[in-house]
This record gives sequence, structure tokens and C-alpha cells, in this order.
Amino acid sequence: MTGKDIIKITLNLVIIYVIGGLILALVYAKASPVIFKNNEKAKQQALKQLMPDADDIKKAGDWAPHEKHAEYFIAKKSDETIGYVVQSFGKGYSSYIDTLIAVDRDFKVQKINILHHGETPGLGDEIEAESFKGQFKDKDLGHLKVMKTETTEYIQAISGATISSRAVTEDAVKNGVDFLIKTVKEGGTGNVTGRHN
Amino acid sequence: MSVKKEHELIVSVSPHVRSEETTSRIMWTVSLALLPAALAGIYFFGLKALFITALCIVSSVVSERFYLKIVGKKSVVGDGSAFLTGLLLGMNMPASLWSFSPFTAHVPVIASFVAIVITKQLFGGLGFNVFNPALIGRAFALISWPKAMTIWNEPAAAFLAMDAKTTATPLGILKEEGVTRLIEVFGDKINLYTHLLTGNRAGSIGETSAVAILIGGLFLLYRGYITWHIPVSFLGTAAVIAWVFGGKGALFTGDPIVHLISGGMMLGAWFMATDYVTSPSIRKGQIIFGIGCGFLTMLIRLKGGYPEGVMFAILIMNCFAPLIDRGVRSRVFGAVKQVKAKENRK
Amino acid sequence: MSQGATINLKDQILNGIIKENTIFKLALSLCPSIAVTNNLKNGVLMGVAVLFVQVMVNLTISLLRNVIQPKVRLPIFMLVISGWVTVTDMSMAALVPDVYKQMGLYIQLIVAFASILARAEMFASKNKFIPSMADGIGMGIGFLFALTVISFFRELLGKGSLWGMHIVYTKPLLILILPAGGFFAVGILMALFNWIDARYMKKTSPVSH
Amino acid sequence: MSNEFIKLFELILSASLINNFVFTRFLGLCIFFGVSKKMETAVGMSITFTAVMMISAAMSWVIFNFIMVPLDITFLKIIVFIGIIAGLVQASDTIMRKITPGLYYKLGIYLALISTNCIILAVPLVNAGEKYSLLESLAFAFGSGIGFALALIIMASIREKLELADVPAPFKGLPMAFIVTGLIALAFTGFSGLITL
Repeated sequence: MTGKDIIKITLNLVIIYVIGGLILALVYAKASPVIFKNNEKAKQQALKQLMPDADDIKKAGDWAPHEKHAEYFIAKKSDETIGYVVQSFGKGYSSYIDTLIAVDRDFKVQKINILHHGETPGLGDEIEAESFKGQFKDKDLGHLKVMKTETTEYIQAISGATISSRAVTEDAVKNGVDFLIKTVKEGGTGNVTGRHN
Repeated sequence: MSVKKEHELIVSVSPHVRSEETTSRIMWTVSLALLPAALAGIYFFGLKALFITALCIVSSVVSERFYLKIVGKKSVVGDGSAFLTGLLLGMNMPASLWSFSPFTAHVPVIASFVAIVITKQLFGGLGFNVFNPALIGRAFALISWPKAMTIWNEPAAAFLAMDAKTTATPLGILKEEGVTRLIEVFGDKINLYTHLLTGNRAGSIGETSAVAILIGGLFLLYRGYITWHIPVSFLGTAAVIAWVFGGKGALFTGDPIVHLISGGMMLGAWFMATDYVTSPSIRKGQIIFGIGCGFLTMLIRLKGGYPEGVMFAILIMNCFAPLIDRGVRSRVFGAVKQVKAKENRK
Repeated sequence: MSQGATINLKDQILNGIIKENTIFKLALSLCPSIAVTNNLKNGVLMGVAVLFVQVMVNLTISLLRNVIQPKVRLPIFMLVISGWVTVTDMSMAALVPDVYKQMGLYIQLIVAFASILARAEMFASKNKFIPSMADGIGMGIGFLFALTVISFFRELLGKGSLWGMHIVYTKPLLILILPAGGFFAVGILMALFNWIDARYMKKTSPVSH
Repeated sequence: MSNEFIKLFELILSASLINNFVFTRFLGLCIFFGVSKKMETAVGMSITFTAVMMISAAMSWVIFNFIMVPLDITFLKIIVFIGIIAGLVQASDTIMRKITPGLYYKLGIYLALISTNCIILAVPLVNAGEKYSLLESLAFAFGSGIGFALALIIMASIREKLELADVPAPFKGLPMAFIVTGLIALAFTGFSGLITL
């Protein structure tokens, strides 16, 4: 191999890599805003679904359940706060269960949604079922408890998946609500929004 | 053909099988040894238990016949291995499966098919299977129908009752609510032990009666069909780990007896882990195998997601059995080589 | 010429689907493809993604074949492949975000598919534009076909649904959507393919010889 | 400090046993089926693979966090990582051939195969996605390497046993290897729920 060859080959490589890089950068420039917008849209939709009455749901801050990044939001209807939405994690059977919880102004749970989990198919994945999630309506902090027997006052466990049921109820939801009460009540609503707006 | 098969079989499992014993005699003797435990299960769980066990046996034998017919091999059903697999599988199923709303009676049938065809016949038939067929059948069922496989009937209901009350197994209570609650459920400690020993507790059909299983196991040991290595190292390791790590908080406060006589520990240690084909054939390898089973069982029971770990522990060790055999054997050869090399140097 | 090209095209496509089916016959590029086949939608989309990458890579390399220095062809092939994979990755993230969430990693791993590199090296770097495209389409469709078949059975039996819609309201064989069941499904389908192949070969061999 | 240590240990255990790449994520299958026919090749591959995996994970981490993140070109990660791996494989090929020819003849043949193994690319991608620290990345790479090695060695020992067996014709070879892997995966489900990550 002569020096000339090496230069030729290097040039060849460099040119093709630069062109490839440029093309990719171009595609990236086109795609990344769309990706970003889609993610934002999906997030807004998920929030809206939990708080159908609200006309404005704004991020209020971050927190870190189980050392994971999570956010919380304030839901308003014609400039009046009607509730809060908090993201939280529960340590389940084989995964951390990513949950969104909506509460009203008295910190009673309105609705929850499971965003992501890796629980056992056929057992633990029933936390996604309406029959389980529906139980959370109007529960306050004191009633977020899993019972293995039939109950409407507390949360009834999914048969065969007590660990997953507990993870959602007593870890994710309870901690999320507890966090909201502590931050919003003690920090004061105005304070929290003021800091971030 | 069948003569050739038997011959092959004996070659592959030679360390255990005495040449004068035929495969079929071994299979029928092991089935006989299982009888006390099976009868105890039927006594405690009633007619449903009998139906499930029979269903497993029939499905296994039919699956084997069916498969052999399709591939055009001569039938070796007479060797009793399909019967034994069906019996073991049936004993590892909850009696509650005999239920028509929801319908779950197909579970034993499909599990038997998986046990016989996928785990045994696809590997070339008895003697070549790597995994214990009955255990694969049960694991397959547990994962495919996780709910149906974890509904446990309360024992000692009326013999003919078709819908018995459901309850948690002792290990389930132990896992979720702790040992204090377990003793509370059974009254006192002595009561707990006697219930576990006789088999008057929730669980799979054939695993509940520790005494009946022990009788069968000792019978096999006495007749020389199995050796002490696997059961003793299995149960010993499990007992030590249960004693050291099984307690709450402090070390050395666990209760090894509860762990030994609950769940499938006894049935697994005496009848499943000792399967000739799927365990190592050299003594030293068998001890390693047993220790591995005991360790993994307790790992899953104490730290894992499932309340019971015997089945998975044995299956995982089944994966390692060929490797253990290979390792132990090559180390023996290695030692010989070293000696020879030294002699050569001299 | 157009006549010849179409026949050729048809043969090449058939070749990719049956004789040299990447998954069932050549057993290449198994990894990320099987991981996503526990439902039909993901399986088909993965197949489409691979089809797209395969065709585009073949086209690009066929175009560049006179420019590329043979000594550095492999790094350049890798660049072309990973470039197209990145494009696919980003487009899927933009277009089908919910699917992308589940299989993003596996889309990125298309880079390591031996079959794509092999076709680039064996075929596209030596052939003209149109045959290269036909080859890419054939291999890609074969791949798509295999993934569709696997994911069809796994979703139907494992979840009792197809493309997310419930067909039966029980889960007949839940294990099929789990990893262990995935291996069983592929193993059994492969054996089935072998068996059909053996039968088919026996029947046609007197004719072809 | 000890918490950190436990987390690393859990990462290794999880990557090698519970979320074993081969048994639960179907990755590395081509190589897995290719080199598990004989024990000797399986062992050789295992050693080479784990070593290359650790080095490539470390290099990818450094380049990703110190060059790509500051320059905001993380969208090029696929190209860069595959480049690192290909370069590393090429370099170790040359170096080994010169410095330890004995070792090269034993393990060198596996080097070329490694660059087409998806696990080796998946690990840096996962590391980048999960934002692992350098130590965590190394632990994850080590666990994945050990997990792959374990899978290979178990499989090789079983396939040696299978060689004597009378497997039905359509199942001979790969289909049977798949069934065996499925059975091992079934056994390994027992590890699920051991650690929640």
C-alpha cells in the first residue's frame, strides 16, 4: 500500500462519513421536533384523561419516588385549582410500576392510570384492568390499603397478585398522595406554582 | 426396536441401573412407592384429587401412544414411564383444577401432552430427556394458567364434595404474612407440625403428606433404587439455609422443620430430583446437584417472587446436570492425567 | 427486457420468502425479531422496518458500488446500514410513538442483523440498481412473512386477540407471549417449515430432475 | 456506600440470571446457536465475549458522556457504538495476533463473530438509555457477559448430550435447539421477582 492509496482511501471514507452524518443530521432536525411534540401531546392527553374537567394542567414541580424522576401537576378550571395530578412509582413484583394519580382539592383520589409496568402477564398485569383501577375513586389517604377479602371501603387485592396490588396502592398511590399533601399543604399552593411559573 | 431402546437406556444411565432390572420394573416400583402419598392426597382432597390424578395418567399414556403412532415407532408404553410421569404430574397439581366454572379441566391434559411429547419424546424418548417431564408439565401449566394453578382447596372436606373452600397454602401464608400468622392459623406449633406431617393442609394433591412421601422414599432407598446422596444433600442444604436466613431480622432464628415438611420439598427431594435420567450419574455430582437444588429452593422461597421454589430449583439444576456430570468426570480424568504425567517425568 | 426483469423479480422475491427465508431456513437475524413478535402489530411493524432498511441499504450500496474502495467497504457498509437504521428509528419514534416505546431498542439493533450486511456484501455491491432492489424486497418480504406468521400465532393463542382486538375472551395459552413460549413457537414453526419443505421436495423432485 | 455496592451486585445478578439476555430478551441468538454445539468453542466464546463486552461498554460510556452528550449528537449513538465495537474488535484482533499468538489461535476466531452479536450493541444502548454511571455500566456489561457465558455453557453441555439422541427429523438441529432454549427459559422463570430494578 502506497502513501497515495492511503490518502485516497481515507478521503473516500471521510467523504462518505461526512455525507452520511449530514443526511442524518438533516433527518434528525426534521424528526426531533415531531418526536418532542408527540411526546408532549401524549403526556397532555394522559393528564387530560385523568382530569377531564380541567382546562389547564400545568407542571408544578419534580420529585423522586424510589430515586426515579417524576413530576406533579396542578389542574385548573377557569383559573381555579380543582385538583392535582402526580406521577409516582411503586415497587412491584418484577418492575417499578409507573403510575399517574389524579386527586381533587381535598386530596381524594379521582382516577389513576398505569403508564408502564413489567408485571407478570395473566396475574399482575390486571392492575391495568378497570375493575382494579376503578376502586380508587374517592379514596383518601387513610383508605389506601389493600385487603385480601371483599371490600369497598379499602382496595381489594387482585387474586394471586397481592404484591402488584400492594405496589400500586400502598406504594405508588399512597406515597404520591402523601407527597402532594405535604408539598401542597405545607408549602402552600401559591408557593409551589409561583416557584415554577 | 423396544429391546434396542432398553439397551440404549441402560447404557446411558448405567451408574444407577443394575443390569438385571428392566426399565419397566423400575418405573412400576417408583409408582408403587408414590402410592401412599397419592392415597393420602385423595383422602384429604376427595374425589376431585382422584379425578385429576387419573386424568393426568390417562392423558400421558394416550399422548405417548398417539405420538409413537404418528412417527411410526413401536409402542413402549408398557415400560410404565408414561404412567409414572402422569402420576407425578397429577400429584403436583391442585385438586381445584377439577372445576367446570370456570372450566379448568383442560389444564392437566395439555400439561401431560407437554410433559410427554415436548419434554421427553422430542428429545428422542426416555433416557435422553434433559428435564424432568412432570415438572416441565407443571411449570408450563403454572405459567400458562397462573390463576387456575394457584387455587388451593381446604383439605378434609367431605370426600364427595365438588366445590371445596379455597385457602392459602402454608408457604403462601409464610411468604405474605410471616411465621407468627402461620402458627396462629393452625392453632399452635405442635398442631402445625402434625398437620404438615400428615398432609392435612392445602397444597398440590400428592405433596402434602410428608410422612407418606417419606415412607415411599425410604422404600426406594431400601430397595436400592435411589441413593441417599441427592435427598440428603437437598434437604440438608435447605434446612441449614432455612435455619440461618429463614428468621425475621436476626440470623439463626429460622424454623427449618416448617420449610422441610411444607410445600413440595419432600416430594421433590425424594421423587423428582432423584430421577435417573435428569440428575448427574456420579455420586459427587449428585451431591453438588442436591446442594444446588436446596440452595435455589430456599433462594426462591425467601427472596424470590414465588412462595414455592422446589419445582424451579430442580428444573434449573436439570439444566446444569449435564455440565456437572461433565465437570466431575473430567476432573477425575484430569487427576489421572496428572498422576500419569508425573510418572512420565520420573 | 421488462419481461425478463419481472420474471427475475418474481423469482427473486419468491426466493427470499421460501427457499432462503431468513428466519425459518437461514436462521439469521433471529434476535430482535423474535423478541417483538408477542403481538401481531409489533411483529408486522418490525418486519416492515427491516424490509425498509434492507431495500434502502441495497439501493444505496448498489448506487455507491463504483465509488467505494474495496479495502474499506465493510466500514462503509456498516455506516450505510446504521445510517438507515437511525433514520428508521427516528421516523418510527415520530410516527408510531406507542409502538416505538415498546420496541425502540430492538429497532436500533437491526444494525447487528447479519442478513442485511450479507445481502449488501453478496448481492448489492455487485449488482445493478433494479436487481438489488428486487433482492432487498424479496429478503425483506420473506422476513416480514416469517414475523407475521410467528406473531399471528403468538398473539392469537397467547392473548386471544389479533392486532389488539379481542377474538376470544380468554387467554388460551398465556405462555406463548412470554419468552419461553416464544422459543417453543419458533422451534415448532421451524420444524413445520422443515417438514413441509421435505414433503414438497419429495413431491416435486421427479418433475424438476 | 454499601447501598451502592448492593445496587451494583443486583445489577450483575439481574443481567446474568433474571433478565438474562438470551433467555428473556431473545438477544444474541445467532451466535448462541452457532457456537453452542461444542463445549470448547462455547468456553472460548464466553471468555472473549465477556472481555470485549466490558471494554466496549466502558469506551462507549466515556465517548457517549464526554463527547456526544456535550455536543448534543446523541442521535448518532447507533453509528458511533457500532463503530467503537467494530474498531475494538479489529484492534484486539491485530494486537492479540502480535502479542499473544497462542491466545489468538485459541480465542481470535471468535472475535470476528462478536461484532455481529446484538448483545454487544444492546448493552451500550441500554447503558445510554438508562443513564447508568460508569460503574453501573460496567456492572451491567459484566452481568450480561456472564449471563451469555452461562447460557452458552449450559446449552453446549445439553447439546453434547443431545447428540446421541434420536430427535425426530423435522426437529433436528435448530428447531430442537429452540425447544431446549425454551425449556431452559421456562426453568429460569423461577428467578423472576428476585430483584426489582
